[in-house]
Amino acid sequence: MTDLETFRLQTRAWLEDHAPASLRDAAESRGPGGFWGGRRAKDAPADERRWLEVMAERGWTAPTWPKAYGGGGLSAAEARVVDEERRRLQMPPPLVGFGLKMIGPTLLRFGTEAQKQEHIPKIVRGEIRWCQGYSEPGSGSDLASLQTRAVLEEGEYVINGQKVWTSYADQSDWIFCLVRTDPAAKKQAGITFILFDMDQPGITVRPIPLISGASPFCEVFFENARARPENVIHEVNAGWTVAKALLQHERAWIGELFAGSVAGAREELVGLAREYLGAPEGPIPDALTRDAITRVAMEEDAFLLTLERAAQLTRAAGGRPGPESSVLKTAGTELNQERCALAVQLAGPQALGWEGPGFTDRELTLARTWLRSRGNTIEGGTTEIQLNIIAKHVLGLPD
Amino acid sequence: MTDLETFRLQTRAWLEDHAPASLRDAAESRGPGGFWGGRRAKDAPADERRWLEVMAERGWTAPTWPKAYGGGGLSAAEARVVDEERRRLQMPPPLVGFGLKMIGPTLLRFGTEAQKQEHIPKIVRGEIRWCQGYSEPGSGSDLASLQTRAVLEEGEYVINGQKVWTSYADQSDWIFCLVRTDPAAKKQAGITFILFDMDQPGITVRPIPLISGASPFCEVFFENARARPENVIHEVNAGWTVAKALLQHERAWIGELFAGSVAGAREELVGLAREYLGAPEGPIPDALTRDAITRVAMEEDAFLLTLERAAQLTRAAGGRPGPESSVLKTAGTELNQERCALAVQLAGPQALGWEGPGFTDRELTLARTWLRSRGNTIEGGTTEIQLNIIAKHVLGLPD
Amino acid sequence: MQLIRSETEAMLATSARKFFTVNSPLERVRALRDARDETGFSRELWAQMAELGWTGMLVPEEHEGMGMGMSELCVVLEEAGRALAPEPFLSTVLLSAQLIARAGTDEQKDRWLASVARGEATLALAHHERGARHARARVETTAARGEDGRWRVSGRKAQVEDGHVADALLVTARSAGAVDDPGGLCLFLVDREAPGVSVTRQRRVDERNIAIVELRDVELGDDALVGPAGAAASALEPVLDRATIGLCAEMLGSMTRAFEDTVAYLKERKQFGVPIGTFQALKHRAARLFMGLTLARSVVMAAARAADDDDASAEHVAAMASLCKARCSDCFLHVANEGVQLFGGVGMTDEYDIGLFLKRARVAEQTLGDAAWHRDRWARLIGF
Amino acid sequence: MQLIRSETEAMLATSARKFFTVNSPLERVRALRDARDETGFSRELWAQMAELGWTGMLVPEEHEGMGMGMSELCVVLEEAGRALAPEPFLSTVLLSAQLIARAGTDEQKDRWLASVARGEATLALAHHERGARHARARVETTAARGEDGRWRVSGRKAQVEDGHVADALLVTARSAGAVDDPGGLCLFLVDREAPGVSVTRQRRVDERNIAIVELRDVELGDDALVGPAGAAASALEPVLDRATIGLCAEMLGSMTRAFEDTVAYLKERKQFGVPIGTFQALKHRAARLFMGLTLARSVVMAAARAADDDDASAEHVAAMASLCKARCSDCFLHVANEGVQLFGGVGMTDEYDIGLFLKRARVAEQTLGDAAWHRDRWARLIGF
Repeated sequence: MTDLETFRLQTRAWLEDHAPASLRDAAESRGPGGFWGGRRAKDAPADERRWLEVMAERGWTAPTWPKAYGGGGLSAAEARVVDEERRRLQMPPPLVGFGLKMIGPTLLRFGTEAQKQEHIPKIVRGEIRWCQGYSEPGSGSDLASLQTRAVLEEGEYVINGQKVWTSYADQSDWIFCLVRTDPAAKKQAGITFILFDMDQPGITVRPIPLISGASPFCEVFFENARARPENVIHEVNAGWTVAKALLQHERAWIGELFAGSVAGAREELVGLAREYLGAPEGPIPDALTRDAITRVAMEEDAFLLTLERAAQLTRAAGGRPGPESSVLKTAGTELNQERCALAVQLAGPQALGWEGPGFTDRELTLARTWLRSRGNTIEGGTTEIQLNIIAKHVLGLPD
Repeated sequence: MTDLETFRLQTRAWLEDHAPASLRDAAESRGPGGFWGGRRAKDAPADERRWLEVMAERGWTAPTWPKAYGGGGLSAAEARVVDEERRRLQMPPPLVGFGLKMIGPTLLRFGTEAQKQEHIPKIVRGEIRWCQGYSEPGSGSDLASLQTRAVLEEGEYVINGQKVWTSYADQSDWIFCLVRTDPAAKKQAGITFILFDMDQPGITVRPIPLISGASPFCEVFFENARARPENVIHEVNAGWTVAKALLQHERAWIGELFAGSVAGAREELVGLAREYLGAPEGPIPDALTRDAITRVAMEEDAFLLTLERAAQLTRAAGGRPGPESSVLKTAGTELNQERCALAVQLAGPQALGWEGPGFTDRELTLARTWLRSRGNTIEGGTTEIQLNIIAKHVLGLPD
Repeated sequence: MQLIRSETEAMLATSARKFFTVNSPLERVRALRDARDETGFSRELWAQMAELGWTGMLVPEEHEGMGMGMSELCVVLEEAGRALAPEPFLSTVLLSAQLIARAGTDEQKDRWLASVARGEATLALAHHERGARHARARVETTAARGEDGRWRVSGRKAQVEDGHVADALLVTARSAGAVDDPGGLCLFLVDREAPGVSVTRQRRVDERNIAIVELRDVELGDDALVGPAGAAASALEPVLDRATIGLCAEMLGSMTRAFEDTVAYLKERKQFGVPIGTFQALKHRAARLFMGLTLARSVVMAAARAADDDDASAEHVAAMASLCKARCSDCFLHVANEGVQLFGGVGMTDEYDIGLFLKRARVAEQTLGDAAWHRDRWARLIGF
Repeated sequence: MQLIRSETEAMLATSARKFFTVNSPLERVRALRDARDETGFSRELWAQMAELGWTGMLVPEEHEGMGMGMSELCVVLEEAGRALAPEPFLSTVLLSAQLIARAGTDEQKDRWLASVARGEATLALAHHERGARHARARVETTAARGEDGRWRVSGRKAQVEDGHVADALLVTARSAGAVDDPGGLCLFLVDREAPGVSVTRQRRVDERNIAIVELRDVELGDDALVGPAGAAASALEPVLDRATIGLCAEMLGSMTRAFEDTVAYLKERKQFGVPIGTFQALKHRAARLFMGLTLARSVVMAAARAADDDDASAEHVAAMASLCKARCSDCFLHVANEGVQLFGGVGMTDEYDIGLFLKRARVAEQTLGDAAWHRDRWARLIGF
């Protein structure tokens, strides 16, 4: 038996002992993508908190991160085993969020030893929930034009300005934020990447109502908010380098997220067709509907294979996602849009409800999910920006 | 009975007397779009020449042009009647080509009295076949960058340079040509619109073999070719104004041409489906094929209605097509491409032949027509240029 | 066929544009939504539109109407569509009053048509049933004639536009035939307050007013029948086709407005120091949308003219309605999807208007047959 | 599943790229076409490829082959696709030799497999018939066993790849069953020079070599049967699926080359004083093509791996073949169409290469099932 096989058996046994039975089969059912942790999650269900605790104790919320910062210290192959065995038990991931997927990897790459020591263990344990302070009202696709100012006064940065599209800012503890520290410099050159606590008087957060009825994004207003200089990542005025690296992690993560929401599209769509077109089994009788489902389902398979291929390429290239992550982001989000639009189409007039009565709970999710999906190709860098990136950085087309 | 009804009865009687019976039902069968005339058409079939002659005698090759220049002097409504009655007899148009559709209308607008007297009667009578000297190897979409030089020497313009994509230059008698007369001026400002005879020693014409196997376009080389100054249209160095106006006639004409090739798409496609999918009558059994045909056929109807609406708008606006003609050009050419691609799809492997044996004559046209159709969105101003025009001149989007 | 507007139509368009601009900004639609307004539209505005003659455009002159055609009404509907006005044109003017005008008795006409033209009565067609999708004859509601000669109607209708306020409901019910059989359908005029009728308001993504109408042994006499028993399909078909054309005109207005707003945003929003409308990729997409709208306008205009042409066969009008609805459904969704994308983040917020058009696009697409249904039907009508 | 190349595969790709770049520029394909070359490919190059082991990659080692898998062969096919090389990989290596290897007798294997591996013999599968479109069992050619125990085969095959030069033909014929019945098909090894066989060269738009094969009472013994009479479908199905995957690898190479040439042209061609690749609308379209190619590469790689996986069911390999062919058919046509458009006028000329790819895209799309056929089949295999 290889070491890896032994590791698998041990992992399996350990997971079977420690995974709360109440969470099995629950995979995607609670919260978007899983448990997000943080200071405000104290009232989360006990089983979710327990699951986080046992996994975090071994560092298995971040299995490949160094043990020195609370990570699991596993090899990529071992981490895969942990993941596979967890899925075998149909357990949700113990922790998800911007800490693990964005600021954590960024700190490991750009942070000082002290910064790693301070922040990473709390990320691993899900103690701090992070949000991302990037976009501003005047700086969407043109991110580098951002205007939020940070001025060093008496040993602290004093921050004034406004961020927008800050996901879950209303539920987050800390923010990683792009601020302008040198207004005189060329726009990319005057930006600093800094971390600070959201729980302070100078910060106001307002959720933004979306067309889908939900409000996952917020406006964040800074009025003399404070940040410590030791929480500047990389160097002052060199934040753009950090910001770009982090964006590649973001895009790769969005790809993964859509793998989650996209996987099973086929079953969902076929199920809707069987229900609403009245074909309990066998080939779906309406050839056009069947073809529409087939196209989405084939796209799903191709996308999932591409995601896996990209992961293998990234591993082979030393772990950092490249500009090709823009392909994943674009393909994944557009696929999700097609899936959602087709689901609405399949349920026909019954997919048009906003509230009851006359629509089932399931039906009521269809239009809202479809409406929400339209934002997928905007958030996390618009499709237009992704295509620019591919054209410039992958194909080398001139500016 | 209204005057117009009287005119219709007279026209009908006259056409029945004068339209060669041998051409009836022949509508589209000879040459692309009809009879192109010109000095080299002396060997054309006698019935085609006769049909041209009798129609030209009344000016009905150009029914709305002034009688003073050989035109028919008819109102738009009367011209419509002539057209409808001709179609009722299933007669082809007596004459088609660049003279009637492009340089003629341009001369009527920009030409001097002498120029109109010299050229228009010959156009009406189909004596001179015209070609269009616009594009150059380095100046395609960026037409205004053209380099062909014309220098006034001893009372004549001496022309040196090269044109490309000159349709039917090898069969044409005269050319309307854009030449650079002031190399120092800003690029649009140094261009002159001039006419000259192709039958002279300084001109070499080489047909360009296309992927479809045909060679409708030519390269034209000028080595000290000669033109008379009295054949400058509008003013020296003001040719760009003329050129642009003519392009709108061209686009509108291309729209009409595609109306011709597109009309009947439905019957053709349904026929192919019945033959190759084996469904002699009733609904076409393959729902996907039927839907594909339906989409093209509905697009055809929408396009033809739009063409008619555009013609009515143009008439209401005083007769000059506007930048909206770019919509017609783009929609018509893309529709033709879809039609040709679907025809190939319907005939399946039997549409793949280049020559016999093993393919019927009809089958052998399918792939070549499809290949040729790919050029539709390039010639006459690429789709990209048309979209630029719509964005700028119709929607007013900034440069 | 004249495919451009007559002078009268152009004048009508101008005055309708002005009317809706002044009286029906999009804030009005939001306010009705956010207040969960019980009526869901403005009776005052409806009365003003009646004064302008719009509610009675299709009503014959002998019933106080204008006796005009679809072409004129479509001009008004297009402007209503620009404003996303929720007034009951579809339910009352296009569907119910037309059914009564075509198939009703003199008494029924006298009772309702002038009242509709005056903007007093609103009516609703209770026809759609859950699960029917777009099938026009998928009716399970039953109409049984008892030994007393009275009808008893039972069933459940869903997404009945303006059913919550209609003074009377036009209810389809089956007296014979299997579930998808066009034969055997009856059309009854039912008072909304009649015993056995219960109406429940529904909420749809576009906030247009719809309701569930339940009928439990609703007792009706022959005087409630609109047209002969069992023959309702022959009245329904042409009315549904004309209503489809009217809906398309409304959609055309909505998508044109959504497009114009998007183009305006492209000129105004700056990124990288320039208006985003300078970016060629966005320009080309805007130009494509314009092309789509241009073709859509042609078919809507042609369909309205066909509906007004006494020489046009019912099949021709039906084909034109399908040509138009298939295209408008696809085009409106395309315009709205692209609109949200080009607005970017703010396009996803409830605060901006483009999302209202996106929601309306989806509902309109599903109303009176979706694009796939109309393409299939068109091909059938054409004969392949 | 490993979705990236192994080191061996990467090395193989490098040497194959070099081989085709040196020996098979596109001028070679044009020269064969313009000279109306009788063979239509290069026997010398084929012999060199055999020396490199490529013709015998799938042939078992006991027959002088390499005994390697589809993954390795697909690496070579991709490079052949970049060069539009007309050598008989599909006819001989992917189809005929594989049928013999799977279903043939020891004598047949001894006679042909080593000869194929050595690059000496070429073979052709005479299966397609006019009008069959993509139906795999649409065979009207008959095989009747006479009282003398001998078979007599009659029929007409069309678009037989490399049929004009094949040393032997693998002919499908029906001994029983109705025209679309997979049961009742036989597979015969027929000498191209046998009495009753006549072969006529055909010309296709892509100039790949095809022929009509007519069989008139061709007399054959049982020793000509490849596999049991009536059971040919069970040998054909897996071989056609694997050949489809191989064809997709070739298509992937072709479309990647067409795309790269297009991107190079965008960088080089200037209009308005700048390279046209600076125009954002064109950039976005190029990026879209790259996305399509990225996804196509993933499925081709995965399908080749599935074909090499002994644990994979026949249905799984079939589904992967269809996943791959549907995508590659659409993607190649899209890349080629866009390529011609982005090249502009010169893209339409015979002088430029992009047109060669456009023609090949159309033929490849129609070979071994078009996209619609594969989508339908994939859904059937998946179960809906």
